[in-house]
Amino acid sequence: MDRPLSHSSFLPPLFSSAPHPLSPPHSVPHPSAAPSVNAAERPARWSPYQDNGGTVVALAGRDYAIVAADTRFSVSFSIPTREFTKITQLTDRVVLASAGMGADRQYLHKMLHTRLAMYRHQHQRDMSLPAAAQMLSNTLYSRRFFPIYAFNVLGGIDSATGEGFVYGYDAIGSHEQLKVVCSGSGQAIVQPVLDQQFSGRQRYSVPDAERAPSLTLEQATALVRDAFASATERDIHTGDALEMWQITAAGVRQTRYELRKD
Amino acid sequence: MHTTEPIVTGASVLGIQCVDGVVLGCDTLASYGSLARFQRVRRIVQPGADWVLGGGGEYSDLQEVARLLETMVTREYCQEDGVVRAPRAVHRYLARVMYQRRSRLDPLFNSLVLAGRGRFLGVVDMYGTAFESHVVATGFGSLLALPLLRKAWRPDMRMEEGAACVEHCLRVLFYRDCRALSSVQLARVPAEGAIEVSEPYELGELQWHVAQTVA
Amino acid sequence: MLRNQYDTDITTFSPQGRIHQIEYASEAVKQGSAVVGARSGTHAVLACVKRSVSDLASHQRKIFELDTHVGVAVSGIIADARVLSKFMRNECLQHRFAYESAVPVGRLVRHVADYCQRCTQRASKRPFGVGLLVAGVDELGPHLFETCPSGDEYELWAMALGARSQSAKTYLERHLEEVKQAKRDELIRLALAALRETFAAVRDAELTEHNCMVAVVGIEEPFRVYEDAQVAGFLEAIRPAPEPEGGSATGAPSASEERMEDTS
Amino acid sequence: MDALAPHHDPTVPVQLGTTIMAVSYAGGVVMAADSRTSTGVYVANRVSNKITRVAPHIYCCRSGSAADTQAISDYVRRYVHELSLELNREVNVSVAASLFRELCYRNKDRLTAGIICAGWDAQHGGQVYTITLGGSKLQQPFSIGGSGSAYIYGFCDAAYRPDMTRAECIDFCVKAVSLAMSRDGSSGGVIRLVCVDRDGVERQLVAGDAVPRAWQG
Amino acid sequence: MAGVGSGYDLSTTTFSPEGRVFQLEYANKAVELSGTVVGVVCRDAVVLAVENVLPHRFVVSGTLRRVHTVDRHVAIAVGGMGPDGRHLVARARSEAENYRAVYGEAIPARVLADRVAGYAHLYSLYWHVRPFGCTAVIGAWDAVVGAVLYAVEPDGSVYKYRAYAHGKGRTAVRTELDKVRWAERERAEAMREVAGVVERSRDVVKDKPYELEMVVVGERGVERIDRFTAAESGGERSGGGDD
Amino acid sequence: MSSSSSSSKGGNGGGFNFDHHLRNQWITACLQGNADASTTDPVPNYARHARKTGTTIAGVQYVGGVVLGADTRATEDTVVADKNCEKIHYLASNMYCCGAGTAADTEATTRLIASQLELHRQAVGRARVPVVAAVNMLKRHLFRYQGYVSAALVLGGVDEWHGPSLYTIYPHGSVDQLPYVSMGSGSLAAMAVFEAGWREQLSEADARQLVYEAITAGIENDLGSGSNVDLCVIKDGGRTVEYLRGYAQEQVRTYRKPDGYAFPKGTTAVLAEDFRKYVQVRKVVSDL
Repeated sequence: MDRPLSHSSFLPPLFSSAPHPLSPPHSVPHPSAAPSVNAAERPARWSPYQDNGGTVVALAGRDYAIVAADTRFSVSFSIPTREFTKITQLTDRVVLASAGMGADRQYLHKMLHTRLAMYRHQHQRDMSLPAAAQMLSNTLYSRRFFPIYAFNVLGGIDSATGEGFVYGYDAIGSHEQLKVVCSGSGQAIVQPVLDQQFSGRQRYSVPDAERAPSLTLEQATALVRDAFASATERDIHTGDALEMWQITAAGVRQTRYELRKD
Repeated sequence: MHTTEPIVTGASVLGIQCVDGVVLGCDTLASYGSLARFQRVRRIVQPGADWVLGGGGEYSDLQEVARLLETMVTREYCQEDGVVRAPRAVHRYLARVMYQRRSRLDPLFNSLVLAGRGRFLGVVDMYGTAFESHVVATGFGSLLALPLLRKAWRPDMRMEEGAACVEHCLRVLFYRDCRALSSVQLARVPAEGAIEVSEPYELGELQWHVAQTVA
Repeated sequence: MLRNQYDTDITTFSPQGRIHQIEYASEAVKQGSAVVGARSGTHAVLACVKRSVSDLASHQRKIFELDTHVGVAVSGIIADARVLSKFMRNECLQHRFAYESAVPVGRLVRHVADYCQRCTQRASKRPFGVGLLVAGVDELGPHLFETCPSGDEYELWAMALGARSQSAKTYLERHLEEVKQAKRDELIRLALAALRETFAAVRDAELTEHNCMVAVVGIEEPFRVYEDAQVAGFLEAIRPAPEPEGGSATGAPSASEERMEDTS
Repeated sequence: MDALAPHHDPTVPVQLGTTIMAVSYAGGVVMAADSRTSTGVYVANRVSNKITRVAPHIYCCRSGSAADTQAISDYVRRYVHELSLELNREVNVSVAASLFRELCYRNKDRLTAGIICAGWDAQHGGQVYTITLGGSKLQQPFSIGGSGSAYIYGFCDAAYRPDMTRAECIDFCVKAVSLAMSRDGSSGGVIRLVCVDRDGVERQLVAGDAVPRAWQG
Repeated sequence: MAGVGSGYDLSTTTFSPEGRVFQLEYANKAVELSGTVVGVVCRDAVVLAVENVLPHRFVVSGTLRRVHTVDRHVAIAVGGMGPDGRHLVARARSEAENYRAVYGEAIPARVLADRVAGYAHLYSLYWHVRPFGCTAVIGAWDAVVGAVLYAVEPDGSVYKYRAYAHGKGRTAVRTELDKVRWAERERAEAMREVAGVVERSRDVVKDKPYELEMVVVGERGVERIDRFTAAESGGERSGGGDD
Repeated sequence: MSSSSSSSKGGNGGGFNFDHHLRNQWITACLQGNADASTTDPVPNYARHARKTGTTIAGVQYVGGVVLGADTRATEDTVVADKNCEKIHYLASNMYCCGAGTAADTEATTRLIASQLELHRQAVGRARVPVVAAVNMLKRHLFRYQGYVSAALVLGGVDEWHGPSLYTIYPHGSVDQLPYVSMGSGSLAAMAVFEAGWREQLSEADARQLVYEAITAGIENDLGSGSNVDLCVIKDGGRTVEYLRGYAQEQVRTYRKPDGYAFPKGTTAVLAEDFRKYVQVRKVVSDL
């Protein structure tokens, strides 16, 4: 009864939902039939996805976490903008960075902020790091059959212990708690270096206990900056500027560094 | 409705942010394939008092977007509460609309540029990506005009300069984009004060003497 | 008791053109513990008395944050209030999702008032038995709104709802010009002083940090709720110079008879 | 590829390989169309009428799929009629054009229709609206459409003047359509004309053997 | 408290033996109880005015709303229950929006009035809903016929008017409205006179202070007249707002 | 079946290569009209990783000569393969040629034509050959390979017959002669700069500046182009060539970790140890 009448000017559908038996040929001079239109100008079949590139890194130490990303937004070989942030702060202790498709990650970030606000209203406090990590996974999995084309790394510090952790994700929500993770177009370039330098992988002779990350925040910052400078040298979709968020018990600090722009 | 391929299309839209406002420019052509079918078409519309929208891509979808925004503005007009939706809010709204449509696999085949009071300049593409920038060029313009706009842009640029710069880029597009025309439209959106959308006019100062250098 | 045949149904007009069910729903608002709202040129303030059903229960919260720029104080059936709060929170979130900006307070209120109206027009529903005081700030400045079970909404300088709110209203009416001019802390003081008036007739009861809540929102100041120790300072401000007419209260019924509605 | 095969094949849709046009002038509009309807290369109807009445003073020229455009114009005629009853007056030309646009746009993935909607109303006089494939609606002083139009853009751009009289408009239309018919294999037959102005509607016909012939060779 | 209908007046789906639907009449009573609403068609516009009675001193002046804009060229003044009016206005807005979306031009006033009336009528047909306790006075600028005024009553009936009044002061106001040839009045003149008519219909001693809300719908669209001072209205007293 | 799947990058150099078989299959399909270009990929997978010079190359003619310019980035897919490659190739003492496209194609083609030009010069016994000769040879060569030799060239030179001249040659063998030209993925950015800034009767300094700006526009706006600007100025009737390798270094690395990377002893695990006292090295002298 809220809508007892459909609007009198509303037009009913022309067709039943069944599709046309055949797709009719065009006798109106169809632009695609015009000889001057190069087939390459038109996408053969439109894809809802677009890769806008970029590299994201998260790493965590005993009392800090770092989340970093470049700011380049690229569409194939062009750069529509050099200032497109990939990072969003979820709570005082949790920061998210996403590479992949720009529109999808803007949507994802908004969705997460909405859910966080609901959580805050209901619980009168911020979501913890593991909860935020799980929620991100759930949000991604909710689009299991039309995935959000975003490759996320989540970093933060545990509100109880103050220890830093990061989480790495695939596009549909599989995730893992880690100490260091990289995603995006520069992943292949950056991840091995971080593995070696930060996690001490490959140092077979060193006992497990000593392989645990022992870098200070300053050392880790330098490592991340260097990793991005290197990725920019070799990955064409990474560059322009580096945004870095350091999360410690004192709060979050955001820093920006320039990168190559070519 | 599913636009699977654009049919009647508009080309690039350019925008530049100046110290005293924003300048938007585009040509007035709606092509039908390679046929320059509609040559005096407005691709800059001004549904609200505070902002203008420039669009390229499928023209029927652009009309749909314009209708959508007009509806939004009329609803606001009816509220009569003195609250005016900021250009930034309109921009974000457009992004949601475009994203929702692409997620239904029924995209609006457009690149949209929104310029508004308070020196606002933002882009939304057919996927729903939204960003703000000092300089903006969509379509073929992102390859041809964006380098020039980036090079010309200065933080202390004034709108006269900005308009000249946009005109200059439109000229280059006319030289080098098969789907561009020399009849153009410019919108001047001052940080404060009335927005001015020009009538379609012909680009002047075209340079053709290069032809004489070719044997 | 005097009954009439026109008062049992929300879809029935009385011969006088009244809808008794709506009026009865408005009575529910008066059963709740008192809430006070006031706004000046820069700020809007909400204050309320919290009740608890027993010493073993917690105090009932009556002020809710809806978004960073707006909040609500409620009087009446708290369960109904929660429905409306949730409705408004959703509105705020949806607006932020779509426009990345705060919803204008007036539109939020009109929206929820329209929602209330729909419940007064069909037999399968009943009106919401709750009155809301919505305080918020938007690009036009601070606002204070009241919504009623009928779907009416008013923009106000000050208002009090709930039990014995008349004395608070009298106080506010007398100080209306002060309210309009008030700075932040002065506005809080006036609101609390008005709230205190509702205790004037109650023996052994007074406004303490345990039974009251205050919320403030202002231009450049996000909505924030103060309670317990945080309101002590505000209460301090109204203590030294008690209003002569409100200072010495004498005998009155205990608060117990008014408890039911607020917690049902 | 048997040239004759298509007309035996019921799955080949009937097409209006067409030349249509409409021209507005101070007091009204003139519309013109060829009369060839084809299935494949077979002429299914050599004297068809592609200018369809929508309201007493509003007509549409149809190009594209015959079935689609007929269905659309049937719907629009009905909606326009309904509305005129509700309004108790004739509807404006732009309303009919908006209805065409609405149907073409909302069903763009299912329709092959290029329509020119033209007519006269008391409020705005003679008007021409083009509804393109895809569902854009554009008002123009004059419009040409259909497969034959590709061959006469140059002629029309050169010959059109905004200050033409009704007789000049008719002459312009006959010349333009005959030129298209002579070069477009999908256009041919006779030229049908519809003139709408304040006084009503007049239909004219230029028979196949009376169609003006320009240079051929 | 028994009403005149004595048993046949409890539901909108009940006829009385005389063939009356009392609930519709009672709904109309709600309008009669409320502040006066006036609409007149003058030469170049429609003037809509509502006597907004101030419930108390706390109301921020100028914020009481009983005249609502529906589209660029249409406004509706509500007599009776304000919230019901907003409901009807919401429907009118969506009708106007929908018409524009489909037909590409502004909704003609007659069509809008018919559709709003149809909607109101629907609420007088079923036991599980109640009629609207309000009248919608529709003032519009129509591209073809110019300024027009319609009023939709709680029972869903609609008529076109040259001048219309309802509410508390209806009797006095109607008498005064009858005396004026509104179609010959300019808008400024009409505005002044309407304000005066409302003012004079009031009981200076008994009636609560009020604000006069006035909206003019002309070729340029909907215009809200912010403040009508005593001097302009020609009345003895201006609206009761402060600040 | 192992032989048929072996590819040129395979480990043992022997065996057959069936690249052209795949290509021919695709061409056949195209000719029969049943290939959808978007689904049937003409390029074998591994060939896509061939080094491309997604490039900005450009040239401007001025009163006394021509200026050629190029960026120095070479990419393999989206990875930068070479940060400072050379894209301005020698053709003859009075002409140089910038190449865009597949690096191997541009290099091989220019080397081939360079040698043919030298033979031609010796055959006709002149100091210099005309630039048109090179243009003709290049277009014949590219046309013969129907675009499969993916070389897009900007050819500039000076000779005593025509003075300074500048050409672009497309991979399919078409030629344009213009006073300002650009090629490669960054050609639009470069051309925009030319269209905005070109005048008649440029001086050498202005021409250099213009080319420099055009290449820079490509470097900054096209992801396929990057690193440095190389210039080459040919003037003085073809007698003088200034090859300015590294004319400008536009973009440099912004950060380097100050303490570098130290790998402590033991970073690499020692799995087995085998010590020999000494090893005898025998030198083998080949007959070839």
